[in-house]
Amino acid sequence: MRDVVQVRGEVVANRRVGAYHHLTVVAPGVAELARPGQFVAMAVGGPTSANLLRRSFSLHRVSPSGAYGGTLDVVIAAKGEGTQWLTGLRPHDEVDVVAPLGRPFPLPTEPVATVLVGGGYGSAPLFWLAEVLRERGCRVEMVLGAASEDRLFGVVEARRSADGVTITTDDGSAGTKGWVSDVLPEVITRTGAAVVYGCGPMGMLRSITEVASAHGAVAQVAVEESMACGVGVCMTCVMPVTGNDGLTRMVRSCVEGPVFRGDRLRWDAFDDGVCRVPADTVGAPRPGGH
Amino acid sequence: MRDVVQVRGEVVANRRVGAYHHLTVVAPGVAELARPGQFVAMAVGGPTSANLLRRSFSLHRVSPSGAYGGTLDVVIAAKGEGTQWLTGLRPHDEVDVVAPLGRPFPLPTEPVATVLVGGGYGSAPLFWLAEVLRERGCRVEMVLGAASEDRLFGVVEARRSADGVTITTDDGSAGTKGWVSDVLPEVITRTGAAVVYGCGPMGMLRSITEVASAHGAVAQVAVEESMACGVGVCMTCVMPVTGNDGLTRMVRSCVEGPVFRGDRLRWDAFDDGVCRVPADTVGAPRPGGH
Amino acid sequence: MADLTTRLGALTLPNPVMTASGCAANGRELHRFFDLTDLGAFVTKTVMADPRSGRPTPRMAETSSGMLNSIGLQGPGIAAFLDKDLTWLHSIGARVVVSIAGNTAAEFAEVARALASHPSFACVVAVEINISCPNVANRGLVFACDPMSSSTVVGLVHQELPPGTPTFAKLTPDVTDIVAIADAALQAGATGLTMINTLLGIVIDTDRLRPQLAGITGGLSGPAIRPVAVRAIWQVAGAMREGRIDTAPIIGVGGIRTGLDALELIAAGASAVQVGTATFNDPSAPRRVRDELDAALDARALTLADAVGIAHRRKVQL
Amino acid sequence: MADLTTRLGALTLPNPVMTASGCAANGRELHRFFDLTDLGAFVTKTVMADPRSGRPTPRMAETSSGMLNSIGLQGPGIAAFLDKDLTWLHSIGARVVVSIAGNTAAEFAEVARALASHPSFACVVAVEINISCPNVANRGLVFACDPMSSSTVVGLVHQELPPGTPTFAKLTPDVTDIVAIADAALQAGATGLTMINTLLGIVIDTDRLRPQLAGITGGLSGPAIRPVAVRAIWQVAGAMREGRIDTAPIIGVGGIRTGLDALELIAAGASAVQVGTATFNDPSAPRRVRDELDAALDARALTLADAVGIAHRRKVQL
Ligand SMILES: Cc1cc2nc3c(=O)[nH]c(=O)nc-3n(C[C@H](O)[C@H](O)[C@H](O)COP(=O)(O)OP(=O)(O)OC[C@H]3O[C@@H](n4cnc5c(N)ncnc54)[C@H](O)[C@@H]3O)c2cc1C
Ligand SMILES: Cc1cc2nc3c(=O)[nH]c(=O)nc-3n(C[C@H](O)[C@H](O)[C@H](O)COP(=O)(O)OP(=O)(O)OC[C@H]3O[C@@H](n4cnc5c(N)ncnc54)[C@H](O)[C@@H]3O)c2cc1C
Ligand SMILES: Cc1cc2nc3c(=O)[nH]c(=O)nc-3n(C[C@H](O)[C@H](O)[C@H](O)COP(=O)(O)O)c2cc1C
Ligand SMILES: Cc1cc2nc3c(=O)[nH]c(=O)nc-3n(C[C@H](O)[C@H](O)[C@H](O)COP(=O)(O)O)c2cc1C
Ligand code: FES
Ligand code: FES
Repeated sequence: MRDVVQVRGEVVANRRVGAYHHLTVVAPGVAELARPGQFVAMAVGGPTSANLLRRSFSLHRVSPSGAYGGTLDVVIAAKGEGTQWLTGLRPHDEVDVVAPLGRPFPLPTEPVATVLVGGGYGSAPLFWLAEVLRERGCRVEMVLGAASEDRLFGVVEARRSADGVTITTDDGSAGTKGWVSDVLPEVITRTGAAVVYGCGPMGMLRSITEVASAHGAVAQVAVEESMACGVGVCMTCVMPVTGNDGLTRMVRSCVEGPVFRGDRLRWDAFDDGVCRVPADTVGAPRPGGH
Repeated sequence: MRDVVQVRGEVVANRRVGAYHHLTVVAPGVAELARPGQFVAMAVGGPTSANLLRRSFSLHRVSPSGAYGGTLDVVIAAKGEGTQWLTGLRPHDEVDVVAPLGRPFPLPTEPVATVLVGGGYGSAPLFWLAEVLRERGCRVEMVLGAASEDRLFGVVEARRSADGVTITTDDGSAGTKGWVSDVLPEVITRTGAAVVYGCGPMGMLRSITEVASAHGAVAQVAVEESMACGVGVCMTCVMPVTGNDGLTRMVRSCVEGPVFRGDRLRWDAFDDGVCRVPADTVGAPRPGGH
Repeated sequence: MADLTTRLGALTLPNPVMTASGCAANGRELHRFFDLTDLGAFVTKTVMADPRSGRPTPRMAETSSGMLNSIGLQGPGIAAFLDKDLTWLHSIGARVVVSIAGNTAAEFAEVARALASHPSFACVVAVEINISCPNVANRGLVFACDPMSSSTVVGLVHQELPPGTPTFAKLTPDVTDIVAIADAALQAGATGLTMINTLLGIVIDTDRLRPQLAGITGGLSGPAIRPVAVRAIWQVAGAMREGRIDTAPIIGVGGIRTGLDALELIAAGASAVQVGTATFNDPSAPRRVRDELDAALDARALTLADAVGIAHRRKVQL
Repeated sequence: MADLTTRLGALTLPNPVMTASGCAANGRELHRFFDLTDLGAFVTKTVMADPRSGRPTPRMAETSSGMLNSIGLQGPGIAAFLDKDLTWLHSIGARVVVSIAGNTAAEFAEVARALASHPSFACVVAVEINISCPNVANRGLVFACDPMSSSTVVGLVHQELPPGTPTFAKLTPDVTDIVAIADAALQAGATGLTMINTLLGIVIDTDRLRPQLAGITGGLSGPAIRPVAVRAIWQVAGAMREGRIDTAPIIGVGGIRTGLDALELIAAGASAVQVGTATFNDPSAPRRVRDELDAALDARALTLADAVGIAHRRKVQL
């Protein structure tokens, strides 16, 4: 059975939401296969484009059939050429999508308490995750953080999807002034959460992992590394991850991720925008070597 | 005084006309400077485009100020990536234009009879030329030819702009079956034309020139050669033209043309899609090479 | 349906379209998008003797109509490759071209030896010798930048393979005279040539004002480089036609995105083609290119064999 | 307004942005779009001793994010150039870099001699020696593909110019080792280097199935090749920093379309930059690039001098 589709999607809606754009695309076949934490890779620039590489976005929501056939939703921050092109799309414009990609958030087998932490547009996949968790009887608390109020995504939706919501902003323009890691210990303690799900910048994922570990919870984090293909064939998106056998390997975050157990990621390798190959990685360069 | 402008134009209308698209673009400042026979160079593909080179089109018409400010009109045959992009534009889309470029059709100082011959979209600049000529008291006959009826442009407009119109198509789907050169001798003879203006494929321009010369008329033809810049800086658009001094030089058709006196073009150099450098050209390669 | 059959020396393939090494992993991922047996052959990611972690990240930078990569030949090593990847490719019935490399000429031979002795060698239709990689013994100079090193590697690999195994030496375009390297590889016994590997490039991150790739330099690929690939193929095929070097089949690679792009490389002299970076844009690209090439040949009433090198015969005499 | 002043050896220019030879004709055409004196310098189309018709057409092919050209150094010859073009450039007050070439080393010298003795030589701030052109005496091999030919030409030109005239040898990237060529040019007395000229390429017309350019091969330029230009500059600037070759100013060229593109080449080691093919897309590109570079430096609180080679200092130590 096919677990991924490639379709020429049609834009249904493109709405501005704070600092982001919320894009809805008709993409038949995706919803049936997708689970929260997976992502979509979209081609950008149209037929004359100089930008060859697809752009990846967390699936915010999917719906198997609506007025227009199956749709998917993504939340996009306009940054470089590709995201500017995508956020400039109008209804009826076409966009080629490949989805769903990557491994979804693993779901607990027991109805445990959970905390879902999103940084900026990183909250996009969490509302759908929250619904799925609550269907399984899990308690869901959400913590949404961002630099400023306009960079928070989904505060209203959070109140609907979660049993409790905590907001932080770096500048204090909404919620508690500070970082998600400042409030997270209290939320975990209060709810007795067994799993903390995180999506957002790498630095945030690292501190979520640290806080979760310190409080006896498991962190499941969705990472973001530059991806050339999104489907596992190029090896650009790798990061050092420790496997069940205790060995570290450079694994592809597009197919073995984007969701990893936080304590399996070799956070020590990430620094200043670079991720080094830890010396104990399988096949790491030897002195004098490659 | 500036004789050319570069402006970010806005599409006002894009209508299908037979096999072509008739595009109207708001481009302030162009109309005031432009004369029939000149052309516009348009950038294609938008900000992420892999197509760097501008596409050139004869100015079909300009209007100094309308409901939208000054506009220009062009008639485009969708062919490759650039023209497909242009003909896919919608109202309010932007397109960067540089215009007017090149030398216009020279106008007779006396009110002589003229014949205007257009092949395919080559008729686009001729209606405006016809108006200007009639303002000067010149008699204007038009001959429009194309492969088939849908590839004729402006038959209705021709009847308005000219004192007489003859149509030819290769397949006989409209007018006389045959080529413009088949009917041209009769038209020149009947009207006593002193000047024949031509715009269309190179083969047609060559036969117009031959027929005109044979009937004692001067041919003024607007050529089409691949242009990388359109403004005279790249030297890609050259062709061998004999100057007043009788010497042949490789001259730029974008600045010294696109209109040339037909008998000045070295037709002997054109063959099978290539234009050779005649051996007597100034600076031609000597045996042993340059 | 045009006749797409192609001959590469003694090897006949049902069609000329392949994946490019390193742009299709070892098959499983693309098999989700199309059946790999639809291709003329599947080319594996270059494999070396031992497992390799590859380089730090960032490993990629997008460029105008292309990209830079600095993967650093990450891979599982030949033993794991044979048992897991090649065995799987064999099981689905793919025709496989195995790309091999080494830090030294001896390592190339070691990899070839292991390959030839594995049961799944049965599915291997050819070996691609990726000499566009650094030679540790020669100050890291790329093997394919030097005719001597190129011929040493090709010679040693040949000794390890069953006689008659088709081999293709993969050349880098970053040389003053690619015909000289092609000549050296063919003299040393290569069945044919694969051209081209990536061009060496650098992108500067203009925010951090330092190289965007952790490894500083990377390989430039994609449509941006297609004219360089066509030129390299043209020059080498031209030298063959003029009898300056031995005649041998060429596999063209570099910037193919559409069937017409493939036709460019074929008309310049390639008997088969590989689709690399375009696969990142469209995971179905290799199969789509095959279908588009088929249609393009049909429209021109040509077979694949007619089209190989046709541009040399049709070139304008000035 | 960032301080855009740049120093190229003894030469100081108010800003680092120039046109690229052959992409701006000899000035009159672009002067319709912006004032040429706004640029750091205006670089003329390469001029040779005699008038040249250049090659047959088609002379161009568009490529993905670039183009091929085969103009064949069309030009009026040095005498007409001096009397008409250089004199006009002088009259408008432009700072001019004159690009010269020859079919033989002696022709280079002849052109330099004529140039130096003309009254308008006063407006010439530097001479660019375009050694990326074919050497008739050496089987048409491009001068800059061979260290010996490169140094001969540079040496001969220097003898003809007043002492202290800044000269820049323009290098081709189509070589195995560009540092070796740079070294030869500098040893022979060049003040600095211009990098890079176009890459050799071919496009096949897939309708006619023959090379699209009448001259078969052409030079590949535009954003497509920027990573190759940045790499060439990085390698040569790196060799200078490591003391492997003499330190000298570099003028960067290749694929610049925006101010950030210019900043890439500057950060890699270029003290000035030239805008070529982008001018065909936007006739105001050279001046726009200057303004965008200005803004980009301002945003980073850097002067131009700070930015030159900054990526070497900031590169990550792995
Ligand atoms: C699994 C995953 C999920 C993501 N989800 C979202 C989301 O929901 N909303 C959102 O706004 N963004 C998301 N991103 C980030 C988004 O992919 C990048 O912002 C985007 O690719 C940048 O493209 P650009 O053309 O604007 O930037 P440019 O800088 O021009 O991109 C240049 C190249 O780098 C790649 N690149 C640059 N930044 C990133 C990045 N952060 N991650 C991956 N590739 C990158 C691009 O894909 C492109 O190939 C996600 C990334 C990943 C890997
Ligand atoms: C002075 C002049 C006036 C023209 N007027 C018209 C007009 O009124 N209507 C119209 O439909 N077409 C006109 N053309 C032709 C038009 O410019 C080309 O059809 C168009 O450039 C093709 O672009 P493309 O992207 O569709 O084709 P592609 O084949 O993809 O173009 C590739 C490259 O070749 C160049 N090129 C290809 N064909 C031509 C050509 N015939 N002339 C110049 N450059 C070419 C393109 O500009 C581009 O750089 C005119 C050309 C010139 C020189
Ligand atoms: C991400 C990536 C990884 C590559 N890895 C290899 C490799 O392992 N071995 C090899 O011979 N070529 C490798 N290449 C080069 C390609 O096989 C191909 O020669 C080159 O990319 C040009 O083709 P393209 O423009 O179609 O990509 C790689 C290219 C890319 C983009
Ligand atoms: C049409 C054209 C003509 C050129 N003519 C010359 C020339 O006469 N002399 C020269 O040194 N370089 C010439 N070049 C090369 C450019 O100066 C420049 O080195 C190259 O195009 C790379 O820069 P770009 O990518 O900005 O165009 C020419 C380039 C083009 C596109
Ligand atoms: S993005 Fe290509 S392997 Fe992950
Ligand atoms: S098109 Fe560039 S000089 Fe004419």
